[in-house]
Amino acid sequence: MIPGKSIDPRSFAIEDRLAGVSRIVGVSGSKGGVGRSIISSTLALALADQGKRVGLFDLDFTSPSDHVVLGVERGFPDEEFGIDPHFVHGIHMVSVAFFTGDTAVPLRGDAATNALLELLAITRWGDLDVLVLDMPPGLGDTNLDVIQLLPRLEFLLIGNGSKVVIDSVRRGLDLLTELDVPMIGLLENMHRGDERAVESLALAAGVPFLGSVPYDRDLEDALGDVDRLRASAVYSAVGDVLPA
Amino acid sequence: MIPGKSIDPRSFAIEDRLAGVSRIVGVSGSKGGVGRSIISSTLALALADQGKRVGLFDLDFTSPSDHVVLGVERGFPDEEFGIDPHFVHGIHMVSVAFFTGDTAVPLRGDAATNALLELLAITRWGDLDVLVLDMPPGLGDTNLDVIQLLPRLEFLLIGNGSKVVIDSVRRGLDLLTELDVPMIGLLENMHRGDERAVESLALAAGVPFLGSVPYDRDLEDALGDVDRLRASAVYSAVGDVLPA
Amino acid sequence: MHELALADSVLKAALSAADDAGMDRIDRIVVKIGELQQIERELFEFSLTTVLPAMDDRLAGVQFDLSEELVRFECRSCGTDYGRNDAGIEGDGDQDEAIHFIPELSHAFARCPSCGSPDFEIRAGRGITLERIEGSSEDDPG
Amino acid sequence: MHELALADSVLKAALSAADDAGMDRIDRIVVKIGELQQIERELFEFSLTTVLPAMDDRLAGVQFDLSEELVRFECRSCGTDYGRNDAGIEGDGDQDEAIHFIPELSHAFARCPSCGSPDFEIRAGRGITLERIEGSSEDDPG
Ligand SMILES: Nc1ncnc2c1ncn2[C@@H]1O[C@H](COP(=O)(O)OP(=O)(O)O)[C@@H](O)[C@H]1O
Ligand SMILES: Nc1ncnc2c1ncn2[C@@H]1O[C@H](COP(=O)(O)OP(=O)(O)O)[C@@H](O)[C@H]1O
Ligand SMILES: [Mg+2]
Ligand SMILES: [Mg+2]
Ligand SMILES: [Mg+2]
Ligand SMILES: [Mg+2]
Ligand code: NI
Ligand code: NI
Ligand SMILES: [Zn+2]
Ligand SMILES: [Zn+2]
Repeated sequence: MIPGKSIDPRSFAIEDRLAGVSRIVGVSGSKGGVGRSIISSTLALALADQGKRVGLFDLDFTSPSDHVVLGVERGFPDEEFGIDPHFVHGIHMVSVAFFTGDTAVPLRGDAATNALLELLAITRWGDLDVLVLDMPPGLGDTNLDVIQLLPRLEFLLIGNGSKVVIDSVRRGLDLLTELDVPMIGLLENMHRGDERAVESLALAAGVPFLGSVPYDRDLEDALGDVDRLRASAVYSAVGDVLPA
Repeated sequence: MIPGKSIDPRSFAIEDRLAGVSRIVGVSGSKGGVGRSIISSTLALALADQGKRVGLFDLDFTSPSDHVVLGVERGFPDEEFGIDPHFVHGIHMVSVAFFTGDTAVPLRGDAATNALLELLAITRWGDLDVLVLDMPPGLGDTNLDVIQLLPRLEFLLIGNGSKVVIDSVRRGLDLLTELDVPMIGLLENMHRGDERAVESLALAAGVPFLGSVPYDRDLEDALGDVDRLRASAVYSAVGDVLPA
Repeated sequence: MHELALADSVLKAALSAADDAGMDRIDRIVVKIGELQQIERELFEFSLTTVLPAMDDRLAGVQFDLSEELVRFECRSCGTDYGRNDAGIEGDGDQDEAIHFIPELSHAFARCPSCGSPDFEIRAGRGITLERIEGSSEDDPG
Repeated sequence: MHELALADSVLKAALSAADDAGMDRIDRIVVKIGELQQIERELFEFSLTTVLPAMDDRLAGVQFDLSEELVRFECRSCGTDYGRNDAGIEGDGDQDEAIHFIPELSHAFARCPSCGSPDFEIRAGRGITLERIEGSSEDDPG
């Protein structure tokens, strides 16, 4: 070590903590509200129902949603040699909402980086087929952090056909392509009518188009209730989105 | 000044640069995709059409949208004793998209803070009745920065009836209330049917409920075209949202 | 008992630093423990000294030097410098516990005693840092 | 010519520092100019020395001491330390111009020469800083 310079030990533990995880999928897309949390949560649920060992890590620290989508009670995780994710509906899950309940968590980017490092260093994910990361919107600290800290991460980008979304997702996609970050592909959400803008964007950017999740006007009533989520059009659509 | 400690001069210019601005409105709400950019842009347009002197400042640096909503061509602002906002459709407008075109701008929070400070220090807003700030989602650097740097700022929060949105907006609202940040109120966007969750949230939090902007299925076709925006249901709804 | 995970990361970092320095044996590991996280020092020390050294031969005779560092919050809004006891964190309950796991969750609960802001920097005393290692290599003279 | 706005902020900061120090007259203002922003130094200097001092009597006899500081980018991904010329920014065009207005827009255009990352810290040479002022008050001895 450099004399006089102290070392943050946390990053040295990350590789080991994730050693049993076969695949890390970052559900991202730079525009807010495109459905990252809905897709992350239902994808995790669908994979668990298929018998896969699945983790779900909500990284949108200042606006976590997965616990709402899956109707998960808050409460501290068990602490034993580290922290154990909650095991709910067949999913191994971590969210800051488990620690803070209803309280708002204002976090500047450097604090979000620290929170991420801390959770990566202490969480015992165990053996998983897939760990799903629900990413925050934008191209800020947490998205840059996972690129830097998790070289095995593959991005699954979410978009929809709205002009403002296409404009934003194109920027993000260009950047990830330039950086050669592993990319599963681009998934359209809230598909309606014969909209093709997301498919065209994938084609133009040279990334796989993963299909379309329909706009589901009954989804809202299913939020918080996994049985109804399982009956939703979104659930049916995401089950085979992840290529092997 | 503290001997040996250098000073960042930018914040000393902010008050003067905004001296001619009567009112600063931050369009926020911690959940992504609730329509901050749509509301910010159409509100600015409606106010300009009413003869008000209006500024629009897109602070969602990593995912700017207002230029897409208003169909504004990119291009550098004029530089004279500072920079002059573009004057388009009657709106004085600044967006990083004017500087970067289609290129993605990955920015960590501290860099976003610096970009905000720089723009506040060099932009000559002139005399305005209202300056509308289109805020990024979350409770991160830029939302914390405007609270700190602009004591005159009033927040206008946007929400909708979805459970995940209500959960997120409630957290943000609680925090702003606790911090005693001036608050115009909570506006419902994408209102459908007889949904009342946003109104109830405002009531419970003790902040004014500013009414509902309807879900407008034709809005998408109007994006980028101000004449069609002016004919939209959103435009009609936002014109009188700002109490005098 | 998540202290074990923290101790484990300290030893991993120390072993990596030893690699960089070409050390074959680590004699001393100097660690600073930040007040904010309120780790259970006994558990942490027990993990460092008794449970974990078996993971690597180079740790066979290692000694630990642990010292504590007080929290220093600095308000970004009004500049006030304050400590953990002035931050209004509820002790012995959920707030303490949340901060124990993730010190940044102090932003949810701690407030500047002068102006009430949650917008502060944690200038010191956040968590665990590895300050220094001492050791030697086989071909060291003496 | 947005250099005038930058110069104006320097003088406002200097006057505020003079207030804090109880100075009635500022004799010397020391400013560091970061390379990244590529300000037009003549315009900036002209604004400081000729256009703006009229704004306040305390600036009547002020002298300026301007020095330049080179950019130092540090890659967060691979640790490489590099300068402006190695960052791949296109000169004399839109990229330069964007960075001139907002130095952070370098994150859109600059890349680490070793690993290609846009995730860097601007460690030095970003923009304008006020390093020091010297002055005196009426009731100063001598
Ligand atoms: N396929 C869909 N059909 C209908 N509503 C959807 C669909 N996907 C997402 N939504 C709704 O859109 C909103 C934003 O979704 P969310 O997952 O929170 O987005 P993000 O995490 O990207 O910000 C939520 O109200 C959610 O219920
Ligand atoms: N009232 C509305 N009716 C229909 N669509 C809307 C409405 N408000 C917003 N939208 C759409 O919702 C999406 C998100 O809006 P946007 O303003 O970009 O949200 P934010 O800025 O909060 O992230 C966009 O596709 C936009 O066109
Ligand atoms: Mg989300
Ligand atoms: Mg927006
Ligand atoms: Mg900080
Ligand atoms: Mg930085
Ligand atoms: Ni513990
Ligand atoms: Ni200029
Ligand atoms: Zn304070
Ligand atoms: Zn690099």
